[in-house]
Amino acid sequence: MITPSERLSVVASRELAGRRTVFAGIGLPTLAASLAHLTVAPELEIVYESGVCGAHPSHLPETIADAVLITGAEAVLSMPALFGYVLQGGHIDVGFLGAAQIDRWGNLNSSVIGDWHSPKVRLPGSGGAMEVMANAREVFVVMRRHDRRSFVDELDFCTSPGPDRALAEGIRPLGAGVTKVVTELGILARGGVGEPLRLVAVQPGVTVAQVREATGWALEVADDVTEIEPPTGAELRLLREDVDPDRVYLR
Amino acid sequence: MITPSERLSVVASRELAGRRTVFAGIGLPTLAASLAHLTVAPELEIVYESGVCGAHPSHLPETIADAVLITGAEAVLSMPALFGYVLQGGHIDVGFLGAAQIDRWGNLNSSVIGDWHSPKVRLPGSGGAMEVMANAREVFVVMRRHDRRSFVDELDFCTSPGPDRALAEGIRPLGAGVTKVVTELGILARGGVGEPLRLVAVQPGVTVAQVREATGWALEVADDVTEIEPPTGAELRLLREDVDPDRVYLR
Amino acid sequence: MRPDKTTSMREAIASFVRDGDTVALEGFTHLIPTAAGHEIIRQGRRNLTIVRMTADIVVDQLLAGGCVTKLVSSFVGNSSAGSLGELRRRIEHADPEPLEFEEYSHHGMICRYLAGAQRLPFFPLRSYAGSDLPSVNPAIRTVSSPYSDERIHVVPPVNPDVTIVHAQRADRAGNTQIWGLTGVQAEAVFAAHKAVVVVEEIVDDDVVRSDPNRTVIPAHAVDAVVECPRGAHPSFAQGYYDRDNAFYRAWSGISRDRERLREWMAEWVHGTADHAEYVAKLGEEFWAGLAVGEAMSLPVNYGRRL
Amino acid sequence: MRPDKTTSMREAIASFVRDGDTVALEGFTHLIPTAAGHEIIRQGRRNLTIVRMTADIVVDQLLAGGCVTKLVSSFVGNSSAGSLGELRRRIEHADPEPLEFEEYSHHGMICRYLAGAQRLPFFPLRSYAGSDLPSVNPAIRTVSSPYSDERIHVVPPVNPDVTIVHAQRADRAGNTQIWGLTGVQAEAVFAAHKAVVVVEEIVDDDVVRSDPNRTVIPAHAVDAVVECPRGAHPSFAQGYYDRDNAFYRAWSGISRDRERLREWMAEWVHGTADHAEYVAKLGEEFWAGLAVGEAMSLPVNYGRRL
Repeated sequence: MITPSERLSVVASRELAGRRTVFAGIGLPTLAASLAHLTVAPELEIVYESGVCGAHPSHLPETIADAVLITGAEAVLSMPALFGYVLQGGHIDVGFLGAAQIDRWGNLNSSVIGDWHSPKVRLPGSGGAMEVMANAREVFVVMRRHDRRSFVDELDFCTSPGPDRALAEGIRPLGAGVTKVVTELGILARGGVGEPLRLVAVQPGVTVAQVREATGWALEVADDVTEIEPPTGAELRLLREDVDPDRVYLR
Repeated sequence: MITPSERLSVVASRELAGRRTVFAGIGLPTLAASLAHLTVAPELEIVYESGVCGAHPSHLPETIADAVLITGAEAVLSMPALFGYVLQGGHIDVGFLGAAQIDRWGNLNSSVIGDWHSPKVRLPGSGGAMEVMANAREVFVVMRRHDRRSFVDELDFCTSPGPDRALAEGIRPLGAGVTKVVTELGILARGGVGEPLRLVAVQPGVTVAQVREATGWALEVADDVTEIEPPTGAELRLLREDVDPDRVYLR
Repeated sequence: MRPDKTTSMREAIASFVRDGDTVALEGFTHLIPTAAGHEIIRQGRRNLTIVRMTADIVVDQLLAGGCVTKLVSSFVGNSSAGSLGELRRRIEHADPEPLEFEEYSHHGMICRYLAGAQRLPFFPLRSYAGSDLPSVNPAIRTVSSPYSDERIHVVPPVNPDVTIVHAQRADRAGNTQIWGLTGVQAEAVFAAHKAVVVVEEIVDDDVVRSDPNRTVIPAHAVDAVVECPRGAHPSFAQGYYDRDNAFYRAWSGISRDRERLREWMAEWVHGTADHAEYVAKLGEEFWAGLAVGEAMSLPVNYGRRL
Repeated sequence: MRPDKTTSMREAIASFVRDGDTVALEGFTHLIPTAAGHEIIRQGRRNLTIVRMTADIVVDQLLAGGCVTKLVSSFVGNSSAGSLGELRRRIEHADPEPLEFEEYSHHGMICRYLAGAQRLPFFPLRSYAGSDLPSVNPAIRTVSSPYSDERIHVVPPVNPDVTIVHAQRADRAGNTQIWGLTGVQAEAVFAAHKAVVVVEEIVDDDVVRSDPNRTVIPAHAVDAVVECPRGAHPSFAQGYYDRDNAFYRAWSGISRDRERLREWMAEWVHGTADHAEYVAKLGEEFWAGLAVGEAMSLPVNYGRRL
């Protein structure tokens, strides 16, 4: 029995093949990056928003600032250095972001549902998400839920804009914006500026029609939609025995 | 027998009464500040351009970055922090500067003698002098030599401008610029913007006419020029026994 | 003679936080100045503008204490553990009153502190292009580069009336040493008109001076030093005690229910005379659960002239 | 598996410094990368632009070695010990050829590195108003604040092809630890396309990881690590060896006399195969004179989850 968390972590980990630096939050992104480090990206370094580089945690961290990330780390940077030199300086290959809403261009909303001035739901806001979007070479989004409330035709508020929106203002960001969205239904991908997200792969047993139905815009579909390879025994073993043996996130 | 270095150090030290932070180079400024710390400014902290705050050197330092300034110091800051937060941030009460040339407004030249493009003498340049001038509350200049080559009607090049020159460009600096010039002949002083340096005190045995003669511009003289009190026995004892017992700078 | 700036928490808050002030509280997950926040609530400060990158539990408590008119922040949430009930009521329903909210991103807040610390009129950063945030925050503007046809966004400086940070240790003059995550504490202190440093322990000058590179905030930037052990709970102090993750998880439930929140505040903030009482009330068994073991840094040689 | 970036000085210079490159060499009095400068001379690099805040002895040597066409700097002098003979001949008399000189103040140089490290199109600072420097350096410009009628000077970013710094120690992946004066080394490294770190010693990962706050430059910003003990001579390495003040004083005399300078270069740079030979040539007695005693930092506890 493979859980959705296991499936998402494994699928996301494969997308990190050969990458060197990843900016990750806690939860599925950390699981994916840690698994990739053991499989497809042996030189991968996870950089945390809190300032930790090259962590060697004794326990699976509960926050991006967990004390176990600090003890034994290779470097701890101040926030001006982390955001200024590392992130804005262009040292991050892949940033992981989550969001309440995503649109077809990979623009993200993590601020409000409803109107900003009198929101129905006040969400946490940008944090460093806007900076990850603007400065990482590309951004991966892992969303447990794939439905029309999250995959929307129009965002209630654009917190973290992809490069298309930035360019419309005459400003060129460093990265390509969101290039991969991994969900319980499949993988959406886009190459960069001017391209919308397209369905490129489905989870085993999921149909293209189902994904379209769960998406709030007219989803484009790649010519050669593949079925995602299920997690291998080796991947699952590493994930369960080495990455998260206490099943903190693999619930 | 009191040496010129001793006299200049003692006179400059008295001007630091009640000050809290001083930005000092090595040599007479350090002697003056160290003596003031033992006499008129017990809370005085010397901040060095190299990044050292609250040094407790085992030996008299030979440079502003001497290893003995670091060991046992209270803080060592990076240069962006020192120049950005401490100096430009406005935390320095008095900065000490030297120069090859000074004019009546306290503008300083430490760049070239002659034309910048093909100088007769290439001097070291600004270093941090320009920043000390712009950001310290006031600046003291200690000049061994008081003559028309150094006290000039017009600078060959203005490296570190006082506030009058900055204001002429429409930019208001934080500090008052040079407020005291201590030389072998006496003390020149100015209150701030719009005021030229005036002779306010002479060393014992020096006449006003002598100082005017040694100054390259028509030197204004205060109504009540005083004679500088000679160094007291206590001041000399502290200077010779505690501040520079090996007579590194008290030559 | 270095000045002695040590004082009690009560005295520090009474002297440096006045009604209507702009108060920055920094500490990114690590070393959050919670005890100082509680003392502000006990002393009944009103109409404060709170500046804090991650507005989390301590901000929700200050809101519940009726201390805050305006919030300047880049993240309003209870870490990844849930919501801030009082904050959401204030913003979503103006209940019991509206909350003015000036919103930035993390790097935007960092740059505001950097500009404030360096006495700059603005600070440029490569964020905000294409975001809706500038449309609801007119302080986010653009400047044209004089070197190309490029435009870049800028934020204005922030210069709090007072910044309060928590740290592991300081000497009596205010030389403050932090290890582990150092966040934006130095910049927030340098940006402020006055600065209060709360520490786990005040140490001898020799301890600080054995390792001057560990001093993140030099004495001349500090106005008061308060010794307040465990003053960062429920956050953590690297090497002193661990994070109280259970309390973070509990906070969503406490703060969601207005009555439960009122009771919590009455018992734990208004019902304790000071942080020492709060610590004692939690009990030694509780603190044993947050205890950490040893992982000592290897010493380095600063050298001595022979 | 962290990548192993260790290499020899010869290999590092051959790989990362090409004719015509812009090369930043930083280290403010402390940890000056002299050995790297000598290897650049030995390998006969030409038409370099050297970026260095304090252009001192190593720059005079690079000039004498015929490596440099342009200098970007904020201080051209032999510390407080006198003049740089070759530099003055180049600037005052175009002898043996002109030297292009782009001049800033210290903070101007720092801000250029800050802009470079942060990928900013410019960096503002409160210097230059009323100075003659902008009249001879058109790169120093002004920007108007969008928040007031204020104007402020700005400098452009510098992004060296390669930055070379010296440090006390690093691990094989490039995590670099510096104590004592840390200067502008981190910013100079982050601003560069490639970075070479020269260290007194390469240490085990565990040494670095016992104190992550001591890491001034993280591995991902470093391309090569070179172990070169005493490579900062005549400057010093805090805790390793003291400054050779006698050599600083001697340099004014050496460099003032063109023939004596040529002989010095022939003997000490071209006449040594590498820095190990230079060190050996100075002799153990010499090094004993620069030896330092112990002044160890007190360890701090990073904590371990129980």
